[in-house]
Amino acid sequence: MQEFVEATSQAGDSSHLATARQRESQTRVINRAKELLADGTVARVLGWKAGDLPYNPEPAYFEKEEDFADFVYNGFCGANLSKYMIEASKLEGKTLVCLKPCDTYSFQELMKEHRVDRDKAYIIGVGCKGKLDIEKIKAMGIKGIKSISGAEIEDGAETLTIDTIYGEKTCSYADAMLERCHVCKGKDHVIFDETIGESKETNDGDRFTEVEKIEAMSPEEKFAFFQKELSKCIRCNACRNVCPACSCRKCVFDSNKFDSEQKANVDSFEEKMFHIIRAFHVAGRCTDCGECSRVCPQGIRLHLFNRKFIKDINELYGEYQAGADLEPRTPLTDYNVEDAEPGIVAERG
Amino acid sequence: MQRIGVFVCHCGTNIAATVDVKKVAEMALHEPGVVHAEDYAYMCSEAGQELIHKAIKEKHLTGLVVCSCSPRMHETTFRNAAEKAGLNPYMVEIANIREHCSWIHKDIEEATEKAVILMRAAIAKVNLDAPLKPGESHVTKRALVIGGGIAGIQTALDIAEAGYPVDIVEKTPSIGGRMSQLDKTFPTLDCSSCILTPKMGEVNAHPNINIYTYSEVESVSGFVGDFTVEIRRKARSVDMDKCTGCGVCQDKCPSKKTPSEFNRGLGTRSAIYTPFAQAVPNVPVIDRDACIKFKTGKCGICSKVCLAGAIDYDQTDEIVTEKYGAIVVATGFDMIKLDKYDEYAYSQSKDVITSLELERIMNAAGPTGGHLERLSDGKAPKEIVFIQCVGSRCADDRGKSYCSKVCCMYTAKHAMLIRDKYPDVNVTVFYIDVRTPGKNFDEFYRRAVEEYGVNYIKGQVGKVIPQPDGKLLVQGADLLDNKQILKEADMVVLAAAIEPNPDVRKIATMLTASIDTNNFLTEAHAKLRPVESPTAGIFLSGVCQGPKDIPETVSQAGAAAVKAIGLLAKDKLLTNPCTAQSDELLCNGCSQCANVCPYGAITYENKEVNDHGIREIRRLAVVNDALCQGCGACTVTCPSGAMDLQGFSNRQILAEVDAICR
Amino acid sequence: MKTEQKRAEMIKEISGVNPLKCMKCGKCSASCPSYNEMDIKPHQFVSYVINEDIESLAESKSLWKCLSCFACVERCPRDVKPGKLIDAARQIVVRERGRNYLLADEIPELVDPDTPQQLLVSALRRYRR
Amino acid sequence: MSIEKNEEFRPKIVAFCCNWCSYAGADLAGSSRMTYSADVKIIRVPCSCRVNPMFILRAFERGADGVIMCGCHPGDCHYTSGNYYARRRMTLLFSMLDYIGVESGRTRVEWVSAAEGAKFSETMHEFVDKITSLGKNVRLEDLRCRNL
Amino acid sequence: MKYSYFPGCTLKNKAVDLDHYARVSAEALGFELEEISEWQCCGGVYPLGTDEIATKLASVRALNDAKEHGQDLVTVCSACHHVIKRVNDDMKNVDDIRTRANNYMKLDEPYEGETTVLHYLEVLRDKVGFDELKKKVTNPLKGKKIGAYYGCLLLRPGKLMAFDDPENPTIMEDFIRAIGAEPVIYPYRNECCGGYISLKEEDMSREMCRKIEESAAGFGADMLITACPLCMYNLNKNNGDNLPVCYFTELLAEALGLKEEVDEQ
Repeated sequence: MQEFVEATSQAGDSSHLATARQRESQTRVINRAKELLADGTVARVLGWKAGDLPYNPEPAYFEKEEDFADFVYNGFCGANLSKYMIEASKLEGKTLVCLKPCDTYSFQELMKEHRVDRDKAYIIGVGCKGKLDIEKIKAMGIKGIKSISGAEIEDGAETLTIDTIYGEKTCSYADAMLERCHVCKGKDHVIFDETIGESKETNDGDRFTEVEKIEAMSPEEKFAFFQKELSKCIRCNACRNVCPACSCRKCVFDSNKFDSEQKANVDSFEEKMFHIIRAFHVAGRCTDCGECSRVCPQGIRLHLFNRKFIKDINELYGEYQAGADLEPRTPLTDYNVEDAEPGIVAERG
Repeated sequence: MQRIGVFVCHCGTNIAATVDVKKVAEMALHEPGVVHAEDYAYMCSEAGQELIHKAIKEKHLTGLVVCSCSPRMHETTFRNAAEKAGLNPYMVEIANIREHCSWIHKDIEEATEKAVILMRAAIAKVNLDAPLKPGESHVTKRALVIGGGIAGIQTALDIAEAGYPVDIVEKTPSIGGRMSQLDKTFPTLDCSSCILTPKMGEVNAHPNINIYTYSEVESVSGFVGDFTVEIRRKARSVDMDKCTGCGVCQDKCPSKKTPSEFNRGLGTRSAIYTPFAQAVPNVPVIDRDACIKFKTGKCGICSKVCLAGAIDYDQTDEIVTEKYGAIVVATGFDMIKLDKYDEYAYSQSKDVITSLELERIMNAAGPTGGHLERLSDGKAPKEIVFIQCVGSRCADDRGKSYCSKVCCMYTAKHAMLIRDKYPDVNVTVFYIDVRTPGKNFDEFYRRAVEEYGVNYIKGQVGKVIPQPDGKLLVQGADLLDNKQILKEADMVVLAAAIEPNPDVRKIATMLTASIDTNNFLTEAHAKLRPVESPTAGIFLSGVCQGPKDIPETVSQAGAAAVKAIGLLAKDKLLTNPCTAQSDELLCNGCSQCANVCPYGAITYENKEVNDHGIREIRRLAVVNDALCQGCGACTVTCPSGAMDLQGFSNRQILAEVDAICR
Repeated sequence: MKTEQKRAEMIKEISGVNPLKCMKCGKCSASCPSYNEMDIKPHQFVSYVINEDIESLAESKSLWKCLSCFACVERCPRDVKPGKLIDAARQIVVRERGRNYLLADEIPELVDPDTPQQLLVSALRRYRR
Repeated sequence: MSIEKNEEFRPKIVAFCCNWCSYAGADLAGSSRMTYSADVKIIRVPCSCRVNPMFILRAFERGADGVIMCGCHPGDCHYTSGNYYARRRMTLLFSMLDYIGVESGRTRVEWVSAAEGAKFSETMHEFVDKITSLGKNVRLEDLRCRNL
Repeated sequence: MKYSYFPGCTLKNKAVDLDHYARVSAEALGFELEEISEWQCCGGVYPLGTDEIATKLASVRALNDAKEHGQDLVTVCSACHHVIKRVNDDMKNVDDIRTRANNYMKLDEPYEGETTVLHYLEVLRDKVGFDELKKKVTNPLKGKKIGAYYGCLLLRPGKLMAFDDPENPTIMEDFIRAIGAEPVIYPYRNECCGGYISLKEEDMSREMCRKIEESAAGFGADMLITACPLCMYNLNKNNGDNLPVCYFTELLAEALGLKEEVDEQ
């Protein structure tokens, strides 16, 4: 019981609105992590630590007990930690990694590609009730945020209470959720050593609605739409760096293998080429984790490319979810004698 | 930087008439890396190759571009020429300015412009070429012959005699093929089965030959020297080891109404049957579609009368898997269907027959016991008309564009045999040309005219008009007399065109062997490599390659055997060096490439790498050069571009794209 | 270009036939129901065109004896279709003034009360400009 | 009515042909003297599965107006299955290009066997006509690549 | 089912009965022939010349009219059928003819061979079905031995007409069976009767008719049927009463029990 009290008091210092009840899940993760570190099962813990603002926690390693003072797990912990396991797999000893249900798909896909070592991972499947998009909150006109409550994992509340320099504001949790959580793959982890915390069904949309809308446009409209989206691209490579499927040691766009090494794009073609090729390279491997769109500083809806491929794959070659299993073949490394001919693209119009 | 020589071939006027070759050579000198350019009438000739040799030596060339015919034609020639001059043969690229340019364009300016662009693409590629060395692969010392006619029999015997094991796969229940259906053979008139049967016996007895009759090739994988073939042995319903070939089952079989394939449907056979008396193996099969036991469950007479207990109704198809170093295709031919030629009334009168049907009628073992008679009423014919070129030499899609080659001679044979045996029968032959190139062939035809009084009329037949009294009125032209002729006949014999066995398309697909518009297998070179398919390790024997008679077929069968023996005699083969190669520093070890490799040529190893000072053990793709065939499927699967194809590298193809779009 | 050469070219153009494809098998003459009425036989039409002797064709009876029954067209194995050449030659003759094979004055005496319109229409089209 | 053709515009067309079927088919078209437009330039690849989407995008970037890929008929691949993979890749790539607003007529896959010289020439006729009617590719070309 | 109908000159004048038979039979068989307004004569002969445009325009007009009505175009006369089908093929496949004909026609939308051209017999075979026809026959023509006379225009050129096997056709024999009679197959059924030249070369065409009739009679025919008014006229004229020649529509109407109705009109 001693540990519990201690943890509560620590947390209480950082946020006066939180209660021990609401922190139960985060505390359990911390306690279990400390336990496993202590008994030598794992050499380090991969989780999230609080950032300089109440809504920007970032991925971090925790190796010593005192490190856990900054450990957080709340609605803003959207970052998919599975990709960090590529590097963690090379380190001595096991790494404890906290994965949300959707992150486990990415981890399993990486396992399939021999990029992560299952034996080097201790997976705690953490519960999730949907992750939050600070941009959405800001878009509601909520500025000058001091602290946010209701974002904690165990909180049943449907609303967020935000303390701002202009006073207290509220908004519905669902309205502040990341787009990807509205089309959540499900609340079950596909791979884990143990799970902590409950997950919530947040799926209330169809992930292909937007794709279909674009498909219905005329070529001119389509072109204009993507021209507008992609002209915002600054080639910061954030999408590539965060993507668990984009795990090449060296990206083709950085090597001379295709004479394609480019640092900055000079005109509209290159953004298209970069994003089309990137989407093509991850086609059949992309789990639709949505990290690319989440991290894009320019707010480009990059998942529209990936989802187009996913939609085509589902329609042409049968329903497929990357990372759902360990079958080695993906839709693009497989075929069926009866597959549609490429002419179908023109036929569908 | 490479030092590139560009050689522009005139190909006589084939290229030079449409492409300004001088200008192409001149333009070459403006391209990066090009230090030498010249044009010549025939680059592939001895003199042309000498020019190349000289230029390599004098100008210290490191790469060559030959602007000429298709690389499928002379790439090897020029690579060998380069090698002789000390250049790595893979430093040669061909710009195809004949098949892809001069032969398809008419405007000189346009064709020249295109030739220059094709040349630029080749130069761009050579600039990125690297010397390559072929690897080695092993040879399975066993041959497969597909088809058990005279072509397959001869090929198998010759290979077996050289000491290599051979398997023959034959679709029908017996080997023998078309030749076993023939009565006599030209130009010597000896009996077909008298010369074929001993060979069939020899095949049967040969310790190196194994025959799979009533069997079909199911699948082929692998490559030259190392093919893996699945053979479906169809359920014979008769145990081959137990059967003594006594024939009682066939006599007693109550189902006797199936049209005999061997007699071209002119007679019938029993449900359990051997196609003909001298069949090899002399073991019957049960035609399950005709067998009462299989259709109704009742009967079983054959089983009751078989003293050897060989009948086995429960037999199922069996798949045999075998490895071969060489495969010889000898799938032969059939006659074309005549349903598009009903002006000759083939479907309207029983007395209009094909030449092959006449062979069966003339044969003592045939449906009429060798008596020449009308199939409609059994009467002896007095007037017989032969019509040549039925479906051969046709420009429209009713028939075949080629000359079937054997018809002139067998018709002369038929005419002579009939006149010899039935001197009171008049024989008329309507012909377009009589083609008799062959030893003693024209003499043979002249004998038919001079000694046997066969009436040859130059002109085609327009229509065969069946008369109410059963006679046939033949309306034809006599072009030399400039008359239209109406001739009454009792029998009309059509020299129907021959065509490759329809199954050959399926087989060619399995073998990935090329096939032409007429379904004849394509040879690697029409003149210089006539018994080899362009696909390595596949050889051609008999009519599957083009129309030919028995002597020619036997010659080609021997030639195909020699080529196969030459392959089997090698212990190692040099492999195509244009294989995939993985860049260790870029490889993610993700296994995507191994998923798509059709040859299982990619494996993974944990290897230590030094990545810019960082030493670590990585899981890396390793390509087995002996297994890799160079398709490139892996290269596209690899997102990082680690996997690349030598000789067709990413950068080379991009350079070609750039040169073309420039 | 000489007149005969021009006329031969014209026949080839109108008919769309390449006479060089002929292999002289005689199937057209063997099929022709009007063969015996013709002075230049169907298979000979081809060589007249090749040899650019169009005047002989123009003068020949055969032009008017051809039934346009297409038997030669149907059966020609070489895609030469002499019927088309004959028709083209007839066209040339009809187009050249004064060579109408059927005169308007003739018609009444050729016609009986049952003659179908079709016969008159087709005759006019075949024989006159 | 589209009787009049734009005589000025000569499209740049890149054709990727597999060595075993389509390249041989193009050879056959040549040896049979079947004409097609000189605007088509062929790049020989061992198999249709060697064609990387990068090549196609690069061609467009460098000013190609149309790209066609030819391979052995499904089931006839010299390497047994290469064209099946190519078929999926090209289907998805073309669908993506269509999705971002590049006319689907600018890309095409045609299976041409070594015996189909006539089909090769007809296909090229059709494709050149199609590209000519679509006009210059302005949507993907990188203007810096153009020779001015 | 409604079809555009091109009656043709002869069936509109000298042989109106044949047209009436066709129409009442169609009605009984459940389809309707809607006559094209202001159709013009097809000319009776297909203008073989590739440079002849004006003579093809009447056919193009009819074809375009059918296209505008969204209907297939049906003819009863084999000459009209032949001419219109071949012109249609030109419009579909010959660029030069299509372009020039369209330039003449000045239509809102160019005609490019979209219409399907059917002979009445094809409607019976492919749309109604001979089995269906057989069921509707009320007055089967039992015991009649009928020779089908095809002539040339229906069948040739075989590839273009795509009507039946040009050397061994079966459609009219199947028709004869469907109306309850017995077909007689004889080799001259697809030989020309010389109809086109009967105006100027009477002797020739008489001789050709003689051969046809001898052949048919030799194989036991009591009568002939044709699908071409010119063949019918020519055969009847040269044959006297030995072997009556009928139009197929007449027998069809008779077998459907409608002949008297038409004859009374």
